[in-house]
Amino acid sequence: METISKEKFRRIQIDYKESEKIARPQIGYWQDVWRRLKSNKVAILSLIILVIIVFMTIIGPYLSGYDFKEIDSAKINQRPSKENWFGTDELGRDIFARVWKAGRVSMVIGITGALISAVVGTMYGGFSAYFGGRVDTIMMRIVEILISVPYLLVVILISIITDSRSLGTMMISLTLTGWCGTARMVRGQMLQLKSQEYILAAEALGVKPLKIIMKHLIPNVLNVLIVSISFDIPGYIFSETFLSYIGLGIQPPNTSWGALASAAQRNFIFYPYQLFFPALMIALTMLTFTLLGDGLRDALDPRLRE
Amino acid sequence: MDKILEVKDLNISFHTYAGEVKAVRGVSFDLNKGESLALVGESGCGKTVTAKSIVRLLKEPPAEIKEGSKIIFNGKEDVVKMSKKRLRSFRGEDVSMIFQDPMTSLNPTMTIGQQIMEALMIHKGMQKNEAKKETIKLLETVNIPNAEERINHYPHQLSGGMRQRVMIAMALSCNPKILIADEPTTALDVTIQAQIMDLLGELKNKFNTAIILITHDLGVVANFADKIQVMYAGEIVERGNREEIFYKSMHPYTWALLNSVPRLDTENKEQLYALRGTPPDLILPLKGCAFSSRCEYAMEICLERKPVETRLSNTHSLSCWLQHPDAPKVNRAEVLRGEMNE
Amino acid sequence: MSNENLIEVVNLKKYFNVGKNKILKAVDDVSFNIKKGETLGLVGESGCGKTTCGRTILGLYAATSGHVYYCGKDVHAMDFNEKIKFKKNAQIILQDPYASLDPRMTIGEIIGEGIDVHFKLTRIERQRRINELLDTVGLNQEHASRFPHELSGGQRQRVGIARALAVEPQFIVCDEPISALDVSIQAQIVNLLVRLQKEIGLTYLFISHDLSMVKHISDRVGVMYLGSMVELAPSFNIYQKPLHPYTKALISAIPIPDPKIEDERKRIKLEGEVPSPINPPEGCKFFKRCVQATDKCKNVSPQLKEVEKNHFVACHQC
Amino acid sequence: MTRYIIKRVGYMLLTLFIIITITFFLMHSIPGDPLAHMAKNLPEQIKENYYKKYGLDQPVMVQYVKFLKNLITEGDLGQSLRYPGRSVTDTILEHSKVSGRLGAQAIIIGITIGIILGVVAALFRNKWPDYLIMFIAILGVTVPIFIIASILQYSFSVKFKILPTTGWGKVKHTILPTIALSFGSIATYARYMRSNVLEVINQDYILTAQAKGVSPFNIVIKHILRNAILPVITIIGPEIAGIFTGSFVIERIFGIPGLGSYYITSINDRDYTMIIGTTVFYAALFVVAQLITDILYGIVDPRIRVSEKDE
Repeated sequence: METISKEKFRRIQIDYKESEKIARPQIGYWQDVWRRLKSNKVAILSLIILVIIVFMTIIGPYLSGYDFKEIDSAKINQRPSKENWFGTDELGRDIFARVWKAGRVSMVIGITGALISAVVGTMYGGFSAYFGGRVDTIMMRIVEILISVPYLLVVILISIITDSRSLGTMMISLTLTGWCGTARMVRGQMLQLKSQEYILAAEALGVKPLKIIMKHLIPNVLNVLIVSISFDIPGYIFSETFLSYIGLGIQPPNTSWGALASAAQRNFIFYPYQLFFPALMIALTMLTFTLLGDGLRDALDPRLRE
Repeated sequence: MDKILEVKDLNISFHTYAGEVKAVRGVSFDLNKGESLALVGESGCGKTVTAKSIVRLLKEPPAEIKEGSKIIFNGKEDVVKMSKKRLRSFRGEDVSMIFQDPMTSLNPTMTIGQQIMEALMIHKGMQKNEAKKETIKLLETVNIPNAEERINHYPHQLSGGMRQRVMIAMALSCNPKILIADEPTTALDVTIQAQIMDLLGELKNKFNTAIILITHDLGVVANFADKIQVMYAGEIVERGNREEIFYKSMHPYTWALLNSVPRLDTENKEQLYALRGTPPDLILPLKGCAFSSRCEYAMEICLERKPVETRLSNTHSLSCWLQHPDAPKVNRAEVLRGEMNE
Repeated sequence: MSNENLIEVVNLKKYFNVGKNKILKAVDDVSFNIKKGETLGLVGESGCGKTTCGRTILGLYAATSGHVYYCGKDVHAMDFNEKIKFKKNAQIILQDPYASLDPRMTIGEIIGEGIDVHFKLTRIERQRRINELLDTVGLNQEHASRFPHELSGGQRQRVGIARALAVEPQFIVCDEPISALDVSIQAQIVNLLVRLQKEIGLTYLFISHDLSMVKHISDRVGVMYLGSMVELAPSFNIYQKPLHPYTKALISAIPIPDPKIEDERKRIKLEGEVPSPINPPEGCKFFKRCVQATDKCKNVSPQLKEVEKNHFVACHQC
Repeated sequence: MTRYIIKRVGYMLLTLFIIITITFFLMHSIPGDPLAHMAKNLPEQIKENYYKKYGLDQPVMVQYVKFLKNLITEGDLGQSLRYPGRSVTDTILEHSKVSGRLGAQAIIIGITIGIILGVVAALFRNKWPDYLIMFIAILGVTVPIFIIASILQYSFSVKFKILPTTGWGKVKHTILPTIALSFGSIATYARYMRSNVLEVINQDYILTAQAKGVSPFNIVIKHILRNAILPVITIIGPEIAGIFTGSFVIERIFGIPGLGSYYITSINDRDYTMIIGTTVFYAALFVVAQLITDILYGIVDPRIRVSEKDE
């Protein structure tokens, strides 16, 4: 053994609190979520594309210089060209302007629909879970019955009854039972949270019920809610597309991606480009929302936290 | 005695977003045939990682067994370099493992009979009928009543203690040379814990199986282990046979482990010898002795240089600067209560 | 320790309905009291009702029948304001250091939650108080801005203690505060609890399945089995001369970290496992596993009786 | 288990009753004359006869009771408003044979291929087969069915002329519609199965199986698949709803005389009796399918099956 100076063997005072220090960098919850989302390249790319699409639905209709309902019998069914970037339809309307105008409607349907579901579903599910017992049983039985009817069948039925021609009535038929899934999920999550020990600790401290809901329950439900919203948006766009295809959707002169696509589908064999652009937009929007939802789900999953 | 297992300079890291966590750092030890060895330490000290690496059950990546690590089985084969095919026959036939939570370690959709028979059919080439008979025999060996009926039961129909017995029966089904038990009683009640430990001891003698027992509770191994190794922050800090660890240990961390369990025969509410602080995060480079940040006897040298291993006997050794001739003497008897009456 | 009773539990019952005609008798007619400044230990295996008992005493669960008196006031009959006041005085420390802290709140927010309910402090005073509490439990100010998942198990449990201390309680139910921790950390927590008791004069109900720890920290120990109290005695007596066969078995099952003692020790082997507390049989609940059982045990449920000063046991054979 | 089934059947009947009632009253609450489109130019007398014939002159409650009575006793859903004399029940039964075949093909293909793809993707996690399968799956979930159908029709019928564009009767007629219809299901099952497998892989009992020395192939077959497939049964119900609605679109595009295309026609014709009948039929089918999958799950999963038996 080499010699070590005796000095080195003096007893020293250890500050135990030093060892309590946390070595890893401080990171907040949302920071951590953002870090993991950022590392998911697919999700980030989706987010960027989505932002571009949303931006285009806002300014797009004014870019080509044509109005979306401007009919020009001189140039019907033209291929994409310098004048008409995406070509024209059977009435000679500029498809570029129409695609973005339609996108605005589709986006509004998707986002409002998802938000309505989120709000109604959270309130319903939250109440059900909070009161528990018989109230919960009855409320959930109602949801079960609503869910046991195929969703689009309900939408069709309501659309026929409300004779949906406007955005408003259409929103009603789409969201009338659309919130049920969210309600179920929120209730499940709430019940799980309610049995958590930290809720018990808060109750033991005398924290008021409202504050427990606001400070403990809602923030902890938020992550599943965000994921469900990101999957609901494309879900509503999809349903609208379907409704338009069977003739119950938005009526002219207003239009949506679904309406554009279903009109173009009839002429698909002759003018495939007319279907191409709206179809591309629908697919791209759905795709990016779904991929972003996948990414968010992974980023928000507490089990995946290292 | 023949060495059944030699672990040499085992280094294992986990790659995480924040960097490389060196979970096991230079662990070496031997295990003889039919011997029982206890790995003792706090959670996160690397004892489970070490055990899993012996059966190569770590997920690689994120885990990485570093270059130069050797796990020699039966004097000839290196587990680290084993082919996938050999590894399969190695697991179950030569080495088997049981885990902490018997509920999650049994397949919920297979009867316990099917699960035990599976091992017998793979390694012993038994036919179904033969395997079934053997399974019943095994369940009787681990003291499960009505074994013939029980083999048709699913895990959720059994109590925790029963499930752990099933796990043990399964692990021993092919007479492995080594059984690794990872905290087998932590999830169980005290009276059940005693039953399971007794059973393990009995079976060890009956089958002449070497056992590696992993635990955080020194009390559990007092009448069980032949050899005990105390781990801290990915290293073995002290090793010795049962008597040496319980009566002659010299490492302050071992003292802390021994003293932190209250004895039934001592005065009430007297201060327990408790470790203060928290173990170091292994993501950081460690300078000096890993335990120095919590050690009551820390010296300047402890913060600067890693202690070298000192041998006290053929079986007893430790890594601590207190063993250096220049270090101030610490009276073990004074530190450890209960030593006075010796 | 004074002679004044802080907590009196009288014939407490807590049943849960778990399906048709299935009643889980978690706490089945339990009576005891806790003196000011005393620690009462409650031991038993999983499913014996000790946790439910602790939570019912705090009024977190509504009692099926029976009474819990805190300073002479019935906890289950308090009005809203009295209840808030009671909650300031009676706190709980929970078992699972992972599930008992809200993952979305910082340590500072967690500790501050109780302060906000019961005290009106300025922002600076509040911060000072949080730092003081962190210091009391051996953590740094730096931890206040951290999230629970960044802390180790022992550190989290100390946060749980700080949270309970924040409202300056007199009485704390320690609900298995150490079972999820490593042995070396358990001692840390127990020492902290003992120190706090000495400094502040706290009263504890200490619940655990670990008889050695319970015996160490408690003045008196109650042993529970399937919802009933089978033995209640000063902790020294429980170890020195346990009377109930279950207590005996429990003590003999505790591993002792001393090979010489362990090798010579004879274990009382307890056959089988704790039966389900759903629709328990008439008579002594320990009947099926007891070596001394007689016909009387099968039919008549034994009552807790004082066989020696302060030593109570519920067994026909003692 | 038997008690459980009886209870579930009871709930199912209650649900059906509620659906029938709501559908009936909703359809009858539509403002305007249900016969407007056909009775516009008819003389008053004939018009009144029509009303009598359909019972429309009576109060809604009476119509409802009569409707229920006919449905329960004879399975009669009334007559078409648009095509007088045509029985709704017969029409549904006739057309549902075609839709049934198409739907069954699509479900079987969807489940089998979806599960296989999902397992493959999970086992090759983060390698190219995973990326490829998940890319296809995500297209299946995100591209509207009529676009997929159009593309299939365009490429296989118009461009390469391998398969007929429209029509019904031969096996070759069913190929494209089945693929189009099952595309969404394949995608859903593949995604669901993949996440199930990944979840099961991380369970402790897989570690036990590895420690036992079970070969990777057998781990997949005996331990992973069984546990991962079980929950798939629960999404078969909702998927059937997707197949229904998908068939509305697919049958129109490929000119298949199924119930789906007939339903859309009735909607466009506002043939109310036909709409009520078909909706009730679809709802009943769906509710029964859900019941069957629920019971099936109870039978397959020992955790549910055995604990029920114990009581």
